Amino acid sequence: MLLPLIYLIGSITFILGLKMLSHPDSARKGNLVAAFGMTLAIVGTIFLYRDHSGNSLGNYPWIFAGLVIGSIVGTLAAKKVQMTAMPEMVSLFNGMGGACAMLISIVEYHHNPNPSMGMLVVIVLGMLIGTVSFSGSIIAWGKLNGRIKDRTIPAGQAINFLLFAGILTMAVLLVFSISSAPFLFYGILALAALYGILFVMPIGGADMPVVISLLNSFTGVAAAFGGFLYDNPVMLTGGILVGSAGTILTILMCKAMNRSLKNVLIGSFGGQKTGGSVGGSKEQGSYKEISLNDTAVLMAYASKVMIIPGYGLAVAQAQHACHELEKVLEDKGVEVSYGIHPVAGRMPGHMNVLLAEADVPYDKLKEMEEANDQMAQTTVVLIIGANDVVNPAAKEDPASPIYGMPILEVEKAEHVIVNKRSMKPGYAGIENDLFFKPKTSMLFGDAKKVLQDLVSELKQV
Amino acid sequence: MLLPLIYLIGSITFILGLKMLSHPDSARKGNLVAAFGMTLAIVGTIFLYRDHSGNSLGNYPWIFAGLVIGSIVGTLAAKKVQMTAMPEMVSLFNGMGGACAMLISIVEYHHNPNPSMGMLVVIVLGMLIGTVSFSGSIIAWGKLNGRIKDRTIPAGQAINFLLFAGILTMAVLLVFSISSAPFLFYGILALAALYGILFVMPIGGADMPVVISLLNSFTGVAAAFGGFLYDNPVMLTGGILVGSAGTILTILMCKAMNRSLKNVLIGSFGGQKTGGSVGGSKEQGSYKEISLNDTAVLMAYASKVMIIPGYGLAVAQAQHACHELEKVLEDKGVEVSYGIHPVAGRMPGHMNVLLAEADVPYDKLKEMEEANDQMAQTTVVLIIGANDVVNPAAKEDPASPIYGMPILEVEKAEHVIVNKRSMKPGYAGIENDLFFKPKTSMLFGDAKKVLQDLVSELKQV
Amino acid sequence: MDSIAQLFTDAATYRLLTIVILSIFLGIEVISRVPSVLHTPLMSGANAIHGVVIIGAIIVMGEAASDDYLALTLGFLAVILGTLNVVGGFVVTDRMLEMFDKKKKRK
Amino acid sequence: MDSIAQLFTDAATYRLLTIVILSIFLGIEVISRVPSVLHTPLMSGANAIHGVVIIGAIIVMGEAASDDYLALTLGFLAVILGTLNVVGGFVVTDRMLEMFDKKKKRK
Ligand SMILES: NC(=O)c1ccc[n+]([C@@H]2O[C@H](COP(=O)([O-])OP(=O)(O)OC[C@H]3O[C@@H](n4cnc5c(N)ncnc54)[C@H](OP(=O)(O)O)[C@@H]3O)[C@@H](O)[C@H]2O)c1
Ligand SMILES: NC(=O)c1ccc[n+]([C@@H]2O[C@H](COP(=O)([O-])OP(=O)(O)OC[C@H]3O[C@@H](n4cnc5c(N)ncnc54)[C@H](OP(=O)(O)O)[C@@H]3O)[C@@H](O)[C@H]2O)c1
Repeated sequence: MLLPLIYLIGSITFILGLKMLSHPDSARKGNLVAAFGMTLAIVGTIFLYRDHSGNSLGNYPWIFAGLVIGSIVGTLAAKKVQMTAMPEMVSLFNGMGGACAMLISIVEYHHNPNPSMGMLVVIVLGMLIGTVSFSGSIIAWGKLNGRIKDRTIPAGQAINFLLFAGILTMAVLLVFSISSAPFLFYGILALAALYGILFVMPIGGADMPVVISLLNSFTGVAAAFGGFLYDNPVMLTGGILVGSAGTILTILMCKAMNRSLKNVLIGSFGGQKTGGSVGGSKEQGSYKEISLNDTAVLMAYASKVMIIPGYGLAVAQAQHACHELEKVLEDKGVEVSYGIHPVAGRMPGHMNVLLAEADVPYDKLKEMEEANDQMAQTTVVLIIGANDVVNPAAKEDPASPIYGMPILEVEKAEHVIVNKRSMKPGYAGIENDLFFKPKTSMLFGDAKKVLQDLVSELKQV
Repeated sequence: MLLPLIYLIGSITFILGLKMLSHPDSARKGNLVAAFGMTLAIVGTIFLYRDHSGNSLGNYPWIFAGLVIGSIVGTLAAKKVQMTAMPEMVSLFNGMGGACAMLISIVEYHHNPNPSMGMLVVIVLGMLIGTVSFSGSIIAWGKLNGRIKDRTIPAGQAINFLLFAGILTMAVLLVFSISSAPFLFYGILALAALYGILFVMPIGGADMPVVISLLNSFTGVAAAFGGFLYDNPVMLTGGILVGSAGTILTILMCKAMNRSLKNVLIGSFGGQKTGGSVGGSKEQGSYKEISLNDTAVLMAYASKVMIIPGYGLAVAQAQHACHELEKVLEDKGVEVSYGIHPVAGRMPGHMNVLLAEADVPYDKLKEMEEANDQMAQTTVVLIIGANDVVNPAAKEDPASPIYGMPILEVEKAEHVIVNKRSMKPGYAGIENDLFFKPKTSMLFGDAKKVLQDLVSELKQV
Repeated sequence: MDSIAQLFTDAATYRLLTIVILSIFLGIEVISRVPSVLHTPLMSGANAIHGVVIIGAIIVMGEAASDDYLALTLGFLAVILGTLNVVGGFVVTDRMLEMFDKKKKRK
Repeated sequence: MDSIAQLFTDAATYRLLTIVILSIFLGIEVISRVPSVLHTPLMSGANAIHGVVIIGAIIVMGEAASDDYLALTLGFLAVILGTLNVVGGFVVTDRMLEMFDKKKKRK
């Protein structure tokens, strides 16, 4: 009975792994612990699994081929992916897991022509949830990398409801063996795939990480159904752990954006975009531009500069140029810090990760509250490719879709300089009054280019 | 299959109960939730349990008689017990649980003349741990209510080690069926009982709550072995939950006293008492007394008074008199607050519970850090029946057994008045230099009497 | 009872062990952030919960043959003691927590 | 596989359900205090863990008869996809966390 012991160890590593992953000091080790347990469980299954007649597994060449192909492709994809594209990568991998659960259910459905009701429930639910997770994740992936655009589906909620009802009806017919036609099974599969697509399609790109986290917990539940199917405790604990942890994580992520899950799923940013631009159509004042040279002078003689990075910095891959700027300023005796908003960028911790990549010292990164406290003593705030996270509408305009989100209160500083490429809105798709405030000057251009130019200007000041 | 469902619900209520018990807002409800689940599990077992041949349980009159007797006695005891005696009550109840586990194992041992090894292990371990928990808890109970005095056992550790070795040898003989003589079984029982006694005997009364918490988790483990024995999931989860939660709680309690578990169990206060009194034999200065009248005047004209309650307040049941004093002072425009040390009294939260009983408003109770911050602005500190928690040796004398424990730093205040009955030491059994400091005045007498007198004096000022 | 014979040889054991491990972790997680004022009530509440051993006592009692005086006597005693643990435990915990409640009402 | 026939009628189910319930609580408890910078790596790590579904794929594949082309093809695909999920998941998580590590070293 070595295999059950291995599975037990596997379950323990998953718990420990998740536990360690939620503390900064142990996170990386936690990931390795879970990976170790997973390897153990996989190797154990391959060599020690016995079916009820005591036969070991066959088809080793196929199994190993699959493992090797998957490992190589997975490793390469994971290693090559850009920092900014990581969330979409996670979504893709998540979809693979969902598809895997779906395929298993399909095969088991065909292998059991006369299944018991309990078994049928487990197979159908595993397939259903796996499929939704699969198709939803693929859409999320496509939206995040820009292949698929936001699209509000007319009467989307009604359609989703119909789909849901259809799935339920077919599932009941199938499970209570009122009809056992395979087309019911595949019908459920098709509707589930469609449901996943329509479910994710209208959700704004800014909310994608939340949706991915939700789909993540779906796949966990699908994996747990596999655990029921094979009476396998490690699949069960692993799947359920992820299912419940993923759900909590989804809620936590919503909270960090100050939104409710319902709000994300139904009243998505995508749908409200129109509302936002209506708000934007009200006559804005005019904005003023500032030249590179003036910016350089202003900063060189400032006592304290705070840099506020946003998604644009990540897109432009300007983190190294940013660090360069910081060093030049410090050489001139200017105190430089970074104001990090929790949801700046496209994933939580995005800015931290990005700036760490450029070796920016950790103690220069100020979290939102601290940054806001220091704002009044700051001479120049330089906003690089950030938009929503400094939008005063979040505090002032109850009609705004981002109303209630805490923001970096840059207006408390003496001067505000905003670098972006145009007057286009950010992810929430809404206008930003900040740009039209008297204190604010715009410094247009690609973040990387602007920062590099700024550095050379500064060296001449 | 209703019973397994009931057991599942029982397990869930235990988890929820523990979870809710660890938050102040939900604690009371949590206790009720767990009690509900327990009732369900008990009633379910009585009526729905079937043995392997499908027979239901018999001997209903006996079962109900036992339940009724236990309920009545338990309720009365729990309702009548004084606030200060609650920890010893908990210890007694804990011992009952341990004894219950022990008795079950004895009966099962006799019912299974040819048990498998696995079964024997479960029976013997359940009996062993239950017995240790039982005898240890009874000693802890006796020590807390003063029936049993602290006693250092000469060569105690060596004896404990021998006992341990004896138990182990006999258990191995029994389990591997090298000998199956019942005297082995009862020999283990006897040694386990002795071990429990000797284990708890030398530990200082001040550390008793920690020991009770430890024995508590022992009983949990013993109950879990019962779960193995009857293949019963609710006994298993309930027992293990308590076993692990109790262990953590033990560690947390040690931390609150700034000691390690090892330190509590081996280098107990009891053993160090001599060390303490040696320290005390060094020539102390003299102390000065203060009259009731002077105290009243001093307090009436103070701007801020802080009352520091300790074990003596609880013993004297002076909480109402204390609240009276507070009201009289406030009427005179004096600001009154209470400085609450986390381990003042004999159980964590003892002072909070006690003062709450006298309806002292919650916002007047300051936790240690806050109290220490306010100390410098305080005119008079009135210490009522507290000793160790204000002993400066904890900060100054590395040789002191309480060295390292954070204390209430009363010396920062203008005047310190100490009420106790004599110059005798407190629970840790060590002298308190504070009493001999120039700032300190002693106000001897029973706390309740002194406070009542103080109130009448104050009314005349 | 005979299920125990196989207890240490079959997969069911490992399922029980999984339950044990999960419960251990859960116990640790649930308790690890309890404020110190709640230590005693929590200890007391946990004390009541391990009184679940009463279920074993009830089974012993209920399965005892009417001439098995050992089982009858010890079982009866076990039921009483177990009930004491459960009932006394919950009641005393409730009393402790009542104090906290009172406190809050007047806040 | 035939164990499933009884799955919803016997006590083993309830033992599995106990595991499920305990895991749910544990998942909630373990995660509920994670700082927001760790949200993404945690999500990614959890994503890798549910790749444990690969075990099902291996079993399907390994039990497929050599003329059962449906099982062979779908099983093979499932093994590849599952491996992608597991390996890619852990590697990408490690890469994310590496950034945090670097950050700490220079603190
Ligand atoms: N962090 C998370 O966990 C997370 C997750 C999901 C959603 N979100 C959402 O994402 C948004 C994050 O706010 P944010 O302020 O960081 O970003 P943002 O509001 O999306 O704004 C980014 C700005 O960067 C500019 N930009 C783009 N490329 C640039 C380049 N190459 N050089 C210079 N500027 C460039 C864009 O303006 P131009 O086009 O004019 O240049 C754009 O306005 C919030 O709405 C948040 O709710 C965050
Ligand atoms: N709270 C917990 O969780 C906990 C648990 C275990 C141990 N402990 C330990 O208990 C101690 C608590 O410290 P503490 O300062 O509260 O108490 P303490 O150090 O035990 O001192 C209590 C003092 O009260 C006096 N006293 C007794 N009866 C009195 C009465 N009727 N009227 C007036 N005074 C009376 C005694 O002096 P006289 O005899 O001269 O009157 C004694 O010195 C610490 O050592 C702590 O580690 C606490």
